[in-house]
Amino acid sequence: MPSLPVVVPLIAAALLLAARPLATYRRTLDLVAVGTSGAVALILGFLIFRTDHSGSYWFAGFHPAHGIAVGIEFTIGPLNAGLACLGATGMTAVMVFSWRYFTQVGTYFHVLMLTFLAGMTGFCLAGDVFDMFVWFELMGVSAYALTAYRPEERGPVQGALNFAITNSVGAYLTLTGIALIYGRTGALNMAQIGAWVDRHPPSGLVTISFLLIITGLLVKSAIVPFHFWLADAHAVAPTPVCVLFSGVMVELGLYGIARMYWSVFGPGLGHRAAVGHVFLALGVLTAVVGALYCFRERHVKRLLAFSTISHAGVFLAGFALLSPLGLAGAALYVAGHAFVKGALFLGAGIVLHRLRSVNETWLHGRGRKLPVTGVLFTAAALGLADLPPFGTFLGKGWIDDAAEAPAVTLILLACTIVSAGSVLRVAGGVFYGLGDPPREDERMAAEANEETGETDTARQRTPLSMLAPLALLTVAGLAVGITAMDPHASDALLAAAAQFQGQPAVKPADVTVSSVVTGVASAGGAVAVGLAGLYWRRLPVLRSLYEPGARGLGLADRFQSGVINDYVTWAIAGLACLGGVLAAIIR
Amino acid sequence: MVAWILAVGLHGIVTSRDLIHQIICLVVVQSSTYVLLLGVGYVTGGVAPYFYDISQRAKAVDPVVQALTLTDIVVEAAVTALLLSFAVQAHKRFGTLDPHELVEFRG
Amino acid sequence: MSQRQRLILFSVAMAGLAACFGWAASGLPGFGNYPGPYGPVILHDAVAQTRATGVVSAVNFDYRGFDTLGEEFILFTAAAGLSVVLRRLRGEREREPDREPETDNSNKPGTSAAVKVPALLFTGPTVLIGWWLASHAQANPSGGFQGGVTLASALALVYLAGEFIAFRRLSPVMLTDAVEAAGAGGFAVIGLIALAMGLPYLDNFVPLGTIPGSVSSGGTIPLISFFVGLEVAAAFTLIIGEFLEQTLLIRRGLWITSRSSWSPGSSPSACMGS
Amino acid sequence: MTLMGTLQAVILVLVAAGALAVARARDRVRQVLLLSGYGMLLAVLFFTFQAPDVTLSELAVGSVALPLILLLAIFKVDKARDADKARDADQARRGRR
Repeated sequence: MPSLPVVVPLIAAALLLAARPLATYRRTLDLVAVGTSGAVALILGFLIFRTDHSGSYWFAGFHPAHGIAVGIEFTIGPLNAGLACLGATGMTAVMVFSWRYFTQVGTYFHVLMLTFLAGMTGFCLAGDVFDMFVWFELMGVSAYALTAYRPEERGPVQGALNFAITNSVGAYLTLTGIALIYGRTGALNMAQIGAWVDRHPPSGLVTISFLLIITGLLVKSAIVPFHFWLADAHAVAPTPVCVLFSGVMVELGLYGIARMYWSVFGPGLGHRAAVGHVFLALGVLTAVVGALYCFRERHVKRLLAFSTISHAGVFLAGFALLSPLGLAGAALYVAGHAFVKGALFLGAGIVLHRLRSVNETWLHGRGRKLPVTGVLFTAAALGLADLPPFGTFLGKGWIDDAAEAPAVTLILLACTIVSAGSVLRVAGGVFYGLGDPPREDERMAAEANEETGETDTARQRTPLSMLAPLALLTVAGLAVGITAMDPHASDALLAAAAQFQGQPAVKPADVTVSSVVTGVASAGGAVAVGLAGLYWRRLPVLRSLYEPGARGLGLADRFQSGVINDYVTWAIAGLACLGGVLAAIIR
Repeated sequence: MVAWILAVGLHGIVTSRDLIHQIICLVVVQSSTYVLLLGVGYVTGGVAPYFYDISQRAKAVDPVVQALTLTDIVVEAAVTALLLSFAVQAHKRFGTLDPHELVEFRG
Repeated sequence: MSQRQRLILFSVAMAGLAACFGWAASGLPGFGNYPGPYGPVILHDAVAQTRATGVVSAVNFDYRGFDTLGEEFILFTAAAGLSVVLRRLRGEREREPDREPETDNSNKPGTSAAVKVPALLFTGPTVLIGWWLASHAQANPSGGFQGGVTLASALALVYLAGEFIAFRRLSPVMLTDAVEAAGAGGFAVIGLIALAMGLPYLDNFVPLGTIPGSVSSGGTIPLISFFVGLEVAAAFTLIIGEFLEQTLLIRRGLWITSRSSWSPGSSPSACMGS
Repeated sequence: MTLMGTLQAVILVLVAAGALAVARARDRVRQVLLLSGYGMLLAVLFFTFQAPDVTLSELAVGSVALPLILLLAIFKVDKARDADKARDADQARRGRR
């Protein structure tokens, strides 16, 4: 049973490829893909509730011999099964969305999506470091190919190259770390390595293995300075795919880091608060950088991608607090974020489908003919700004409670305000024509023309199969928050987080007044920032401080240069710094 | 030794002005993992783990790392082939293989 | 960043990383002192548990068969992705109006007999070796993967000996896709059969045989190895075929547009000399 | 040091030199040929590591299949460039007329 979430999509992918001659029966393919991902989501949903005791599953029936794991283990807990389920649910919505999104599509899109799904679930459930690496690579290879799905344009090719090379370097460093730790412990099973590490004093080997293993995950989860590839890839991947990239894949990287820390390396690093502080600092830095880039971006998909980077920082900060409350908050935030961010990308996809552009400036006011999409997009943007009762507000509230540091709370609040404010600026400008109409210069018109879109002709009507997933995801974002406010649900989540960390459950989490206030303040601030972004020309103070696309551009561009060489250099530099800091702490 | 191969490969990726060259350097980077894996599983004086014509009690090297390396080699072949197809496309779209000139996106 | 800045930053960082490596390596046992316990346990149990004398194959296809499943699908996905990226290109090229329609193959420079004859002679043995490798996983240092790659190179030899047309006739895209899907899917289905029998996924449900290392021993190991061989051979044929086709299309295009600039020395067959 | 140990040390040094040679070669075709040789060196190293399985794979992939694919890609790219040049020259000639 636990093997099915991985195997079923794989077999479906093989079947679809074998059935390529039948590719004319487009609906059959769609049905198979939707059915498969839906079934996977159901199985995973079942697993979440079934295995709250011991979730070990040994492949090929090789149970540990002489106390040593000889086979491959799947460890199914509520958190990782839940994350995988989130991925499968997102996949289902996306497959329904793409039903009418692509005018012309072979079986390859479905095949790649299904292998991507199998990679995600396998990565989530694996209890063996090398197995985790294998599914991580499958997820990666599918993702590279999906990014380059429209190779007749320049952007996708460049985005896929940057994505693939940066991530491959990270993945090989991960493998190096696995080899190092295997060379000493002679084990690949996570629990077993963890037990070994627990018995021995912290050492350089353990520290550096940990660092190298999480390198690939840091790259995948776009933590500064490993993040550069993300915006390039997310801006160009087909919009339905972006939903999964932003909503799930980035979070999977973070999950991997948390898993490595809690199941394997935590004791070896001494469970020291200082280690947590390093990651907290990284998370806060990522949140700030993502928010700033988000604010100055005009390409809607890229803007959403930078907002994902900012949120990834917040999630990392939640994990880095090393407490069940912080982790539970991050998990809840991840779920809430995945739904609203997915909805935002689908909204952008509808805009691209109907208006054939994702340039915010060009689109100004042109989205008025998409009222339903506009309302849903705006609602999701407010969800991104932590407006109660979206799931995001409570997750963020728990992280704030766990942080117990006003400075962290304030910085993260500011980041959310700025990034969500930018999204609201898009919503207001595109769908309601708020703000001053932009000056249409030649360059912009040329850029708008370059956006050939993923679909052939602009349609007169948005198909229901595209609106329904958008609506469903937005509602799901609300439902997550409302469910989590129920004391039973929040206690269960907190217990799951404590179980994941191997810690005793602590005081139950509540909906505190401060979290509601923070959420409302955050949404209010975001609206203010959005309006300021729209009306900045009328505000002389702002005008002198902020000219979008003019000031600070050179410096920002120099970092986000689009050159692979730079990205890899930054990643190595970040790795060396992180290694130095960890060495200083452990010694 | 492993660090040397890794460093040489990474240096190639960082300084290269040619995508295909970068991809080959990525292959070099990955080859460092094979050497490391097989190196950590080696047992001095051990034989290859095949017991067709030798006693099963003979001292043998670790079979697990060999299986892992095999998997690793397949991953390498797959990723390299995919990357090359991107490079071919990039050449078609941009007319160059210099990563500095593939700049659809900046900032 | 300028090249110089990048180099400086990289050098400093790499020095730091190398120091980290050194720190980590100091914790490893010395070279040749693998501490176990994973390997020794497998070495101890493998022959008794799987009746396979090739322990690496036993690990690959049985103990850690699930890894191999993932690995096969990585190859599968890469081949599918490659088709997406390169076939688009091909379709486009075929639609390009300024190109003359595909004409007679006599335009194409043939391969010289000096290459043709040995290549043809080698094809048969290569197929044999590939087949042998793929079917003896349980006993010898071999297995589906090596066998598959060897089979794919046999097809490349066919290309060398004859022409691309023969290569394509032997490996039409639809068939390659189907074989690839059958290989990868077959592997996954074998695991599923075990599941249907109430065993854990990928459990070795076929009778193991009595003589360790013989062709009929090892239970599912030779079976899985066979499917892996199928998948790998098809995937590599597909990958090589796609790139060959790219090269040939360009070659033909070039041949038509400017006959004078053609240089026979750089034909793809030259690459086989390596 | 045993005979095996000496052999391994020698080949390790060769592999290190090979990696450097591959990464530093600037001409694409030469680099691929070097990569093929590097693959063979690695295969020999793996053989001394008592890993015949991996040796076979590395020979098949590292020194035959990958270089083959790489060369095909390089020819494709170079030919495309030549074709463009030829077309440009052609157009220039026509333009003059």
